[in-house]
Amino acid sequence: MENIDTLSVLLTVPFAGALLSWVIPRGLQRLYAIFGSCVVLALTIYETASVLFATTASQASSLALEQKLPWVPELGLSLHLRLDSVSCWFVALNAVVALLAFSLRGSWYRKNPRLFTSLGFFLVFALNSAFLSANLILFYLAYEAVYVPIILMVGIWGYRAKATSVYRFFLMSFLGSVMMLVSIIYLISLYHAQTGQYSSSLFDLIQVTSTQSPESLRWCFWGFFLAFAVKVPLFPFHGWLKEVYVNAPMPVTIWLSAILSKLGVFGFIRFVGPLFSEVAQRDQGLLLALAAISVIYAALLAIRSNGPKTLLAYSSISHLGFVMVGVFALSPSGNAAAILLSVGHGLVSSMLFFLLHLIEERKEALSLDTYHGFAKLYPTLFAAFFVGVLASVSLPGTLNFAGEFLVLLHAYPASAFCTILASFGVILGAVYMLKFYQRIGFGKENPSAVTTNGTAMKDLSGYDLLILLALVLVLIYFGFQPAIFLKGN
Amino acid sequence: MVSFDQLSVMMPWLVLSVGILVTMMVSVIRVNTKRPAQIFALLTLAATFFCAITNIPTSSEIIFHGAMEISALSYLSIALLSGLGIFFILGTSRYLTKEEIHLSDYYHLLLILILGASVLMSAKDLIVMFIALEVMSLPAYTLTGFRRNDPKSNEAAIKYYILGGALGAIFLMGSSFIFGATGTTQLASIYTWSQNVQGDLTLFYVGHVLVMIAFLFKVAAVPFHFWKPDVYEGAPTSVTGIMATMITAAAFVVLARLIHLVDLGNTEWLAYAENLKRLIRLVSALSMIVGSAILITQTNLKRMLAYSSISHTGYVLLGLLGTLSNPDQIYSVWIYIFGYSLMTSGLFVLISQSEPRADQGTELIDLTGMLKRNPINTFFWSIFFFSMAGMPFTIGFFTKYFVFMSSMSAGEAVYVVIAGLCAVVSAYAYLRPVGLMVMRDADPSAAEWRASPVGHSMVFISAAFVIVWGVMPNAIIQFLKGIPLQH
Amino acid sequence: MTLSLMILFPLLGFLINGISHLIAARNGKRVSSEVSGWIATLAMIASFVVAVYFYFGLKAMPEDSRMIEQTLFQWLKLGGLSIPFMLRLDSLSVVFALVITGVGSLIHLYSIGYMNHDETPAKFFSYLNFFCFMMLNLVLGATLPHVFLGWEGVGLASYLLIGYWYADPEKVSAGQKAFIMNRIGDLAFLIAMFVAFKHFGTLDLVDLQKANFSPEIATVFGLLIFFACTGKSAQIPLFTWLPDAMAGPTPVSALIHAATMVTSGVYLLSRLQHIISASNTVMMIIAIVGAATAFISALIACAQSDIKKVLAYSTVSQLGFMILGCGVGAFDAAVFHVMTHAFFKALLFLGAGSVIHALHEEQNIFKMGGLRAKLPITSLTFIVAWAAISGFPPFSGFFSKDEIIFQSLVSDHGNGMLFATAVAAAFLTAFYMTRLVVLVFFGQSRVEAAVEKKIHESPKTMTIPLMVLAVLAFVGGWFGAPVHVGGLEGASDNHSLEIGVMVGSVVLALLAAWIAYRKYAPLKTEEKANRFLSSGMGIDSFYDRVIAGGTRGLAQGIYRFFEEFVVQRILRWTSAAVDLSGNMLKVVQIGSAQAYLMMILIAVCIFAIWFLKWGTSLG
Amino acid sequence: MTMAVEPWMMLVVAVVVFSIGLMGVILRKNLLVMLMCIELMLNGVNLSFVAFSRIHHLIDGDVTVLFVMAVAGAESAVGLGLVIALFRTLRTVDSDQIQMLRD
Repeated sequence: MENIDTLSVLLTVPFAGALLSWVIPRGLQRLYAIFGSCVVLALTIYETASVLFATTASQASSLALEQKLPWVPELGLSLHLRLDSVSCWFVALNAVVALLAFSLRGSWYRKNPRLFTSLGFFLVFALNSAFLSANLILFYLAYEAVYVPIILMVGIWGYRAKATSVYRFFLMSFLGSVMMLVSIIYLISLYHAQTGQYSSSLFDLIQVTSTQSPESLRWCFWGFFLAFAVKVPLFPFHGWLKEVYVNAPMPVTIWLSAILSKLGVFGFIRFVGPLFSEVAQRDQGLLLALAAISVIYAALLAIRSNGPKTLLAYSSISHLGFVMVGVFALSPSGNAAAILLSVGHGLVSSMLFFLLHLIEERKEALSLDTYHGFAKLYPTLFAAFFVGVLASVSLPGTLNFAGEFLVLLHAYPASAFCTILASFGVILGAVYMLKFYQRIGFGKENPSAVTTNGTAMKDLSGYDLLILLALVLVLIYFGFQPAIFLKGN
Repeated sequence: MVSFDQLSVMMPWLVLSVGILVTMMVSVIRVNTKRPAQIFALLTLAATFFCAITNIPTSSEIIFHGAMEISALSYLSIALLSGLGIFFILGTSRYLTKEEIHLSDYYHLLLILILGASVLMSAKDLIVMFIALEVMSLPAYTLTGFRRNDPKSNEAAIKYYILGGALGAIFLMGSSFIFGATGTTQLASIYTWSQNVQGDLTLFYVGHVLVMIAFLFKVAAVPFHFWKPDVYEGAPTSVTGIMATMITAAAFVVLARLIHLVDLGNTEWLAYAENLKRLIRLVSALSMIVGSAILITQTNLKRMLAYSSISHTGYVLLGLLGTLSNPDQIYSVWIYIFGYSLMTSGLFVLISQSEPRADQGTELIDLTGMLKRNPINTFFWSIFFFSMAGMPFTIGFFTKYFVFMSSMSAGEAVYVVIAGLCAVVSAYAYLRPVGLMVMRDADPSAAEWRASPVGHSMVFISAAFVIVWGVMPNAIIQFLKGIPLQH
Repeated sequence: MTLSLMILFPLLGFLINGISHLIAARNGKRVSSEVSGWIATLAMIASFVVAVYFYFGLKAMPEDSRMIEQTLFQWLKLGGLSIPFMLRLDSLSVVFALVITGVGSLIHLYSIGYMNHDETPAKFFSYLNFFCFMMLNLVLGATLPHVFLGWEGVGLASYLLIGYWYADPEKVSAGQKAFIMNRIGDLAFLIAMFVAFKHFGTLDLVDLQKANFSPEIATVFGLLIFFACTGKSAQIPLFTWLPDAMAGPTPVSALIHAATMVTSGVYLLSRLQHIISASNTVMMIIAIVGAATAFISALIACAQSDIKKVLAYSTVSQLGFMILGCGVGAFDAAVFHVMTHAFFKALLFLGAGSVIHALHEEQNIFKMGGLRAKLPITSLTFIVAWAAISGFPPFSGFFSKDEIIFQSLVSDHGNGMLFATAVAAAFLTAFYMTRLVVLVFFGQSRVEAAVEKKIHESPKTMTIPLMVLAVLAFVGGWFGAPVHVGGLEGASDNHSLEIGVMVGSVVLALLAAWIAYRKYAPLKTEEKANRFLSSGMGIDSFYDRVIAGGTRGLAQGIYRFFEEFVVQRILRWTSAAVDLSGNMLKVVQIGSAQAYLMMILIAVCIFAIWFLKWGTSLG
Repeated sequence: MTMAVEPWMMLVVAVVVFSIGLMGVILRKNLLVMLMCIELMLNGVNLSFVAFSRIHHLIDGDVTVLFVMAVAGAESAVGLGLVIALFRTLRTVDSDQIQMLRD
């Protein structure tokens, strides 16, 4: 197949980027990072396009590019990459988010910039390999490898309570993923018992689980569940989230909210669904309830939270709750809608954090202690900001509405009660997002701001404007043309 | 009647022994200059290493009327030991000079220790085991006390000696019971005896348990672990490293042998096998839990690593537990021992490069702000700690993976879960130092870390191995998979 | 010529004005009210022309097949659901389309003059265009999601326009209130769509008419839809946002909060009448809510002192009439009243705007009076509107309102109770409107001397729309409901009764007017308003305390008693427990070799006992 | 008349001697005495080896004893060395005094 090397490009290029950053001069790191992520983005778009608009019949039927290289046969570990209508969206999101995260200016480009860029590209590499892997051990390896850059980035460039927050984050996630590893090993040993050799390929293990009785797989399912529920995070497992979001440097916050959470969603869709279909079916009520609760719970916390970063953190949980409602509908269309919504959420949350960083930059430049009437000072910035807010409250015509509407519509037959409960998040979301926007943008503009307006930072720079404009167009265009995300369903 | 071809298969051991003699003489002739001893020791080890690594036998051979068995395992083990010996001598030479223990005796004692350990790994007779054990232990006691002016060092030596001596005696008592029950001390003949037994076996059971206890003590499995933290802390760092790697490895190989002393597949022994499993489960779970729980309370690096090695002992026992059901899983244990020695050796050489403040050079605090002061070292430290925690793309992941697999295929899911939980707890302990290194800024009083170029390169080499074999472990796995557990 | 042009022009206007505003603001400049205003107005007029064109197009078609469709593209398509982005014009939506574009154009024109002192007129006009775009989507959308798009879009537009002067926190919070309360209704709409998709299997408005369903489902669906309407059309219980919405510029109040947006509830009900009228429960509830709203808000209107507040409550009351019309099945009459109301209420608001403009933002009717001479055009047109809303023949309001009142008596959903309430509401309407007119234009002036001198009639751009609307408000009712939109006609053959009702209501209106004139013409000073009534019967503060406060309390409670007390604490305790266990296990490490040996011995003994007792017995 | 010494009696003695030694190591406070007790344990072992080789009529046990004696000698030599070194720094051979390394 000609796509053998083209797929692994998605891994090799970011990795090369991580190494290359050490020979780039410190001053050029930001440019280098932006350029590199643009390259990754271009490659991703090419790959995604070649999947979605496949020409050859074989691909068109499955909508997938596959590539399999042996790695460690004793583990049944093979470099089994698969880019299909599920994974391509997460890979694409990963590339976009990387571009956004790298574009921010800040302490990370002043203190150890090389290390930052390198870690960033390593993160992109790890995430890509997680999203592409159709092999559980490979997935686990990538899943774990993601922690390392996150821990180091928060540790080095984070703020006040970084230590405790990052330990908490790591321990909860690691607990989850170790339980997942145990479950994976269990499945592999089952496969070994049946066939006499080792394999951790998803499709082989699906064969195994289909023959097992749901009871015997139950604890195994919860092992996976724990890992992904912590990652998303789902309602009772969100304890780590707020502290990390608040104390992490903004690029890491973007990565966490926009893409690491999707790691959990992806895990549910790609692995848990196929492996444990019956098991999940049994506990569907509970799962949907958890998802619905996390929508409402997080939204309420967001309403009472003060401090923009905290608010956005909780809103992130709330929206991911919607995504999980779609996932736990346990139907193909539910999954498709969930993917659509998670792309939307990824774009919107990264956009909002991005904007928040720009606003905080200006706030520092004005040396203000509170936000006031910034909308008047920075019209274009706040125009973009407002579009972000609208998308986040999933106003019809935005990508998020398409996602949220389809999610709820297809979850409704599964459980009317949970769906309606979750729908209340629509109101609460409007409450806190408007409060958020108005507190920053509206009201009398700060006198000191007005006086120092001349010296203070100007409205959006050309580059930021370009990026935000692109995001806005994407959000609205695909809000009316979401079909491409649902392709293959 | 010993024939010469038997001697020829003993070649690495002979080389080593000759080397020991030469080094001794050198140290007798040139007492006040240290270099020659070091050089001769290095030469000896290098010779042994190549002699072993170049002609690894495919078949195994019983020599000296069943006293020893020379197999790929024994060649590999002596190669590993001499390799580690070279590694430690080069890596810690600066430390030895600094601590004024750069004496000729240090080197030939080290060589003797290596000889004992290597013989122990291929001993097939309980008595030979005892002798090899003592040949290994006596230099270890002495080396522990090598910082003669440091009371801690002496105390550690005495404790190690007393406990070691007592447990040695217990081992011997056990083997005498076994001798009483079976009429032989040779493992092979005990195995054949076990295939058709009759009568009361209590005497044997007691003997077997005593024998195993002695080696559970050597590998410091809970509740026989008490000596380890104290000795690790008191001993010179280089010696601690040697103990952590060589002695532990040797002890584990023997433990594996002793656990499989009898034919557990045989119907006569099924009940006993059950109890044996129960014992190993208990000890392994205890080691993992106690080790990792105390691990996170430690503030001294060496002591911390002592507890970490206790928890690692738990994981290896998990692998052994798996082998009780299907012995071909033994390679998980080999892999673990191998990988563990690799990362531990690197860590101890790194520790030995600390330039201490007043008297405490190995406190956790000394790592503070390492990223600023010494980014390269930070990188190495992180690699080793992440490997200890079992992060992917380091050897540490695969070691854990295989022991989990081994016991999972024996149906011990619960204990694998326990192991997982302990792995999480200890991961926190390994993460903390990394956090200290990157998160805080250096306080001026923190210790300096510098090493000779050789020391640095040693660290680099082991780190490279940790990563390389962490990414592509195929060669190692293939090789170690071929090594069965002979009877 | 295609339907899409109708929504295209406002969209273009929105984009042009919006972008030009952003570019200007970025460079600290300002687009003049004339330029942006005329762009927006022309866009609306063009769209109006299109609407008229298609109106005659429909007229040309046979009575039963009056429908024009245009599919622009596929919107949502997943798992059995297929939502095209389709515009559909039929005899119902064309009425609304005409009103929106027609009245809309006039109000745009009016705004040019009204906003000429504003800082950012381009922004204002882009919002206005955006509103019209969304409103047209609402009435032209062929599927429920498409209607929902418009439904929420107009809500957004009204949020933006109410809070247009966002430097003032009052106005901002008024906008927020409007948006949130609309959202509450929208939630019901959303759930209604889920129900529809599950039980009817389609979301297309035409297919829904064909769908077959059980009465229970019809009840559930109807109630949800109606609840959505109470949000948008400001009915009990969700009406309190509309009076606050007067914080926005007056043209906005005229366009959004009088003529168009608030009537979309009526549109939705008459659009889905097939399902709704299938359930008597729903019809009854709708009728009762409508009547109650009409009466209560009319009552409150009598006690308001702010000219716009009076008109706001009067709007709520008139919407009550329309909803009542739907509730008794007189969808024709309801839509008819929508149209006439659009004319005279827009006229009233614009007139009020003109007055306020003249008095430099004075809105208290007790600080006015005797303006008849100074503002001839404004006062004349205002009086026309007064006649229309009070229901004096031959003004437009008379026909539509009487139709509803009559139906509330005779239709088989109607009854005496509803009729009585409606009549009472009509009486009150005449009363408070007369009160308003008298206080503003008659009697002697109570205006401050400073302002007195500067009073002047408004510019042409403002007065022309007034005059046009006056004409419409006068003749608007002569031709009956413009098109037959279905719905059952009660015993309308009973002409004697109909005449009786007409005469009776006219007499009552005259009576009310006379009372009001006698009471307020001689008034010199501010009257003591009934606090209870003037504060909107305290419903507002009640909501604020119970619902908003409740949510806040719930959030706080959850934070205190779950997030902090359980989630965070569990994490802290776990780490503490592990730490503690470590320290406890450490105590055996007492440092004495002999003790260690002893412990090993004890451990061995324990093992031995354990195995002898519980171990598998050997041999 | 003399009573024949049965092998099992020797075995009992062996175990007793061994236990005395063990207890001595655990209980006595003087390091030198503890060294002696370790020797005692080894002697107990020797005795049991001899007894068993007598039972089985094998020579192996007796041979083993020689090895053990040799090793024991070496061991005690090392032990004494360590004690002396310790005494040099701490000026004591009391086992209660050497508990610096703990926790």
